[in-house]
Amino acid sequence: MGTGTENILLDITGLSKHFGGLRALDEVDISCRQGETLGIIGPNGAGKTTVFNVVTGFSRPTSGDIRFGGSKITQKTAAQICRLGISRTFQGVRLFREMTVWENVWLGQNCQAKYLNPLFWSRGVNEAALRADVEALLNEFQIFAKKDAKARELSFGDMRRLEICRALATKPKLLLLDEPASGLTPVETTRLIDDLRKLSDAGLTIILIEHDMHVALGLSDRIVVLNFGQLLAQGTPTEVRHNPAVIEAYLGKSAEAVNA
Amino acid sequence: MKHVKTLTFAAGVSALLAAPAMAFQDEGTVRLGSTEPLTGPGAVYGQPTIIGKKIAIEEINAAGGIMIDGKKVKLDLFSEDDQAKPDQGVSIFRKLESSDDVLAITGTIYSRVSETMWGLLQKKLDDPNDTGLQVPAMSFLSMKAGVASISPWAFRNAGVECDQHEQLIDLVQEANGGAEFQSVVAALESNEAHSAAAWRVCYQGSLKKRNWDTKEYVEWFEQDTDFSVQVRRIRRAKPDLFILSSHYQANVGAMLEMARQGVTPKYMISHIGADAVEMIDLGGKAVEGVVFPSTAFFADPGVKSLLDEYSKRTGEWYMPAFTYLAYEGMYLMKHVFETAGIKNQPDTLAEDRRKVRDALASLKDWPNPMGLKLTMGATGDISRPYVYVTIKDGTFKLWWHPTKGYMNP
Amino acid sequence: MAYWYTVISLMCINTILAWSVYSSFMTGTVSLGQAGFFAIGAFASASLTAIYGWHIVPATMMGAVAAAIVGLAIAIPTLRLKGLYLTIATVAFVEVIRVVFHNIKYGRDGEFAIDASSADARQMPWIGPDGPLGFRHIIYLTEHHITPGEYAMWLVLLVIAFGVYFWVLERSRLGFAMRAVEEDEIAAQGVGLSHNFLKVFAFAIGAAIAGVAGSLYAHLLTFITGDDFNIPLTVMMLAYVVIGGGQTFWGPILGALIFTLLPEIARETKEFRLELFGIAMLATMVFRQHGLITRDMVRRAETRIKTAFTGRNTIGPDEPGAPAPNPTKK
Amino acid sequence: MQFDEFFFIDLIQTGIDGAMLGSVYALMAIGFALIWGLLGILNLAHGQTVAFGMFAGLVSAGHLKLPIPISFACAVVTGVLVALLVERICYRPIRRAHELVPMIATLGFWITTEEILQKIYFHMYFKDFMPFPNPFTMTRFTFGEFVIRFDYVVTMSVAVVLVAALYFVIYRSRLGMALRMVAAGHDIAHLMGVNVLKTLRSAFMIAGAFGGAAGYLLGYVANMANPYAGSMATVKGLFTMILGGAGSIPGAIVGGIVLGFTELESAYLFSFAYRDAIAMGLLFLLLVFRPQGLFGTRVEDKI
Repeated sequence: MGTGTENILLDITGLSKHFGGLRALDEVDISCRQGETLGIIGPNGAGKTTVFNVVTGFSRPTSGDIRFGGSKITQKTAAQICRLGISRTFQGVRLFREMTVWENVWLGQNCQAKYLNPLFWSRGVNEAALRADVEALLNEFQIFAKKDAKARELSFGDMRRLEICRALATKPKLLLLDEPASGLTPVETTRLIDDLRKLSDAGLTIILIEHDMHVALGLSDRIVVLNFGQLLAQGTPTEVRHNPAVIEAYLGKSAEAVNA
Repeated sequence: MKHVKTLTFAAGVSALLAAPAMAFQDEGTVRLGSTEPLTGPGAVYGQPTIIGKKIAIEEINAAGGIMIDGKKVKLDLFSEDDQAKPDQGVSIFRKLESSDDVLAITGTIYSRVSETMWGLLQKKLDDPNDTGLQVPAMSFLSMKAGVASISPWAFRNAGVECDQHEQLIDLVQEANGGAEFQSVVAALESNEAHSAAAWRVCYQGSLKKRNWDTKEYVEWFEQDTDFSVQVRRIRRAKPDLFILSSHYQANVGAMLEMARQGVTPKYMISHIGADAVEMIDLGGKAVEGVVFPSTAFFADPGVKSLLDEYSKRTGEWYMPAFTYLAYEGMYLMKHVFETAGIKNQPDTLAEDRRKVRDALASLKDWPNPMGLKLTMGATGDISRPYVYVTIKDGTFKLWWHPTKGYMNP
Repeated sequence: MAYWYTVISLMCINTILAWSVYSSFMTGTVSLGQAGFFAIGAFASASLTAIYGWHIVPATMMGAVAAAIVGLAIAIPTLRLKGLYLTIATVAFVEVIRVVFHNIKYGRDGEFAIDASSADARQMPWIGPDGPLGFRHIIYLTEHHITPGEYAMWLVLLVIAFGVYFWVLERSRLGFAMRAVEEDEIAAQGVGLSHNFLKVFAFAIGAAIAGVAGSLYAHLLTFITGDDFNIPLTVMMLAYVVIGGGQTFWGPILGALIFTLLPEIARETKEFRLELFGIAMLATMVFRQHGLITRDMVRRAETRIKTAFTGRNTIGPDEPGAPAPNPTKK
Repeated sequence: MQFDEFFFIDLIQTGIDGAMLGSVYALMAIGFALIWGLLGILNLAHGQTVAFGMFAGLVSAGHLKLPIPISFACAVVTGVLVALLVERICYRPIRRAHELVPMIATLGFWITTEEILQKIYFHMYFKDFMPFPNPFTMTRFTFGEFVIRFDYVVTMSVAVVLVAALYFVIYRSRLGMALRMVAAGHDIAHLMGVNVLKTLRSAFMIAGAFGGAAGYLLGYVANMANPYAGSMATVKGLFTMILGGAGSIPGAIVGGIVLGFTELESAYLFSFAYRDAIAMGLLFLLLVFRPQGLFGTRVEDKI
């Protein structure tokens, strides 16, 4: 595959996470190159979300090593990791529901605004430019018209897009998307795929967990398959699609369904 | 419509703000402030007090009122409810002082609230640098040691607590044949300020004076329901003199536990907190033998008419001493108002207050309704003869009387 | 008039107390520990003015600092606690503080105007906390000729200052960050907000504000004991916030004002004052779950004021007179 | 503390007394635990079921001279009625609101009813501490060096019987199944065909019954009835519940015994004055190091 180690952005080696007796992750190695879109698929309970939680610092790994841009981030807190440039969305949408759409995205910019330096307003930070950025992002995701609505008043599809918008406001180097297409209508899914492809084309590295095979296989440059906390297979979408172990794991679905 | 409402509200507020200012000599009244806890947990003390005050005022007014500046005027009581809360007390004290323009303020019951109220008073008389309030204030209970010495404007008629304990310990020793006690045990209800003060200031002082050591010392809380640990330690000390610096609620619980464990000290003495009918109601046989000081024993012939009136109004056979003290206090105020030479006009209020204070401070040999002569002490406390009461055969009995000596030793 | 000045002073103190609860409330931390910080502020600053003769302003600041330091010491170990567990831990803290102040004794001998030769008064000239006997003789105000009116004015100014702080805070990134932590701690971490830092910061500021209120209270009352700072008091402070509305800083003001004024105005109904108080509390919660003042109300009012000043009529849901969006939550 | 020949005897005796005292705390805490476990709210009005139960016991046994079992039943029924009132006023209309809203509403209920009860006492008796009928005040059992109060034995046995009955209800009846389902989640229980509101009302009734019983027993043990028992019960019951693990019924029982034990032993071993501070300090440390209480289960955040 000609992987150059020099442009590996995220490098997970020997990652394990145990909850009591349950091995949610067991010696998993995943790496992600700069600019690539990596898909993580696997049946329910395969440990996909756990990978995200461990990478973004929401839970501590039992063992293993995570390197981001060459430096170790295993012991850092979620907020620190976000400031280093990893931003994520959540499986169930997590927005600040009582705030407006605009405020949600505006809050996402705190990595640049340094809200405590000095205490209330940020010296050396161009608030006007940040505000313009917010509006640009909202425009890009076509929710500018609803900027004064409360987040809880949005439709589900808009909520998903707002969450991605907010994640992008932190100016991430790596974007982790946890099932971005679940619960969306086909029209919304198509629009989402377009948006994500635009981001990917602009050079953003994306890792996404996806249940929907169309989205996962359509968007990803490379696919990692997890099963029962272990790495089952990885490769290009085509390779993975024809991997017998993967078909075996998705036994509930027929091989044709997967291939379709 | 909305504006009308706003206007009505504003009118109401301004009516509240503009306190009535015209009710002095010309209206035929003299104003006396009064504050008690009339609701909440303190009401059990406040209600008997206000009843005592009201009985006295009705008697005084029925007899024509008070002679001030050559004219008979009625005594008008401005009564407030402080709920035994210090912050309420402070605003009420200010209200009575500045909005109601009363001549003097009587109350309140709880030492804790009295101390807060009186903290606002002037500390040094005639000191232009001291801008504290200048209004005579008198409490009919607030037993905590030293409260009245907080200001020259503050007075009490409940007596000097330390004197009571000093005398009681002497009497107990005398009853014991003058012999020294082998084992003195003390118990303190440590979360109650009056009890703590009584212990720290009075009992400890008296014990030190006699070079007595306590063989055992325990503490409990007012709301405790289990006294087994403390009583076990008391039992081990085999006390012959047991000092309870505690109120009836804890006294009863502790003494029941003592009865259960078979602890029977030869002498048990308590402070005035034991002066409550609940001692007998709740304690039954267990509290028999405890001796405590009282200022006015309810069965004394001198308070017979008051007791009858009190029983008529409340249906109680027992009257606490502080009802009498409140009753007496009203007559004391009448006496002071009549002799101070006040004008009782709105523009002479400040002078009148000063005159009332001076009259109170120089009170000498005033015959109270019981016929005893009272004199004001230097700290603002009236020292008075005390009687000592014991519980025997399911009722309160006099234990020692200043003129009759030991009665039920 | 002095009476109303005292009522105004108490109103200001209660408002500041309500804000001290509100400060950590903004990050979703429901603290019932404010009575403890209130006590620390009261005892610390009163000690400085009464025992050591400090000026009231630095003494109040030191009280606030002491309360904030203890606040940090409480907040950091209890960070892991969630929701009402944290609340209970802070209640336990109040009990500990109350008992400590009930038993502590330090200070100096003083002298009183009255001849204190009688046995009864022999312990009186003690300036400083004296165990269950309390801390009396905090007479800074009368010593320095500060009348109730002046004191009330200073307190009103202080309330305005704290109001400006909260007004600015609620419009700053920091305030929004705190709100974000309140709404969704995990999402807040997800956008790089350090929830632990924000919570501890807000808690310590709340403790410092309670310390300031404690200093003001001690000097107003001239006499304090450890028993004043008990659990009912701390619950009342929380009630001001919840009843007034915990979404904006206006709510705690209203709550404190109503519940300080209600007993004064309802004095005529003397006997049933406490019942009225309880029923008012109950009714507010049943009929207005978000408290009397909600954020939407404040926003609408702001828009209306803006419109009135600029003379411009905005079109849309914020238009004055337009039916309000239904504020029901969940 | 004195280290003498009685030290160990007193240490053990204090422990026994503390555990016995704790059984009353446990009864008070069970009502809290039940409501928290099922609804996730702090029912500050629960203490009022205790106060009213005590009052019902006082009136029925002290005035009407009813036999003890009947007056006990009166106390329990009163507790249930008060709890139903709390449910109707302070919970039902606001059950979807933030958890603080019912808490403050119950606080309002607490203040109002305590004041009303105080007025009732005052108008009936002109005082607020009344003797609670207890013919066995002085009865004690002696085992060698150790003594046990008869009324504590009664209290403990009643507590054991009540807890056994509660367990029977929870694990052996239809209502219990419904309760367990509701505890797992209101929406799920609703989908499974459980009438959630009705079940919650039953939970309030059970809590009220425990409150009423605790009120009767508290009066019985302390020999007195007073209108402020509710405040004391609320504070002690709350701490007990947290100590044992919020929402856990075995936790409430063990927590009560531990709290009673700690209070008396710290009074015995260390200091009377700092007794409460020691108990509360321990509670604080417990919360810091084991936030879920003694018996609670740790819930991980779901992301």
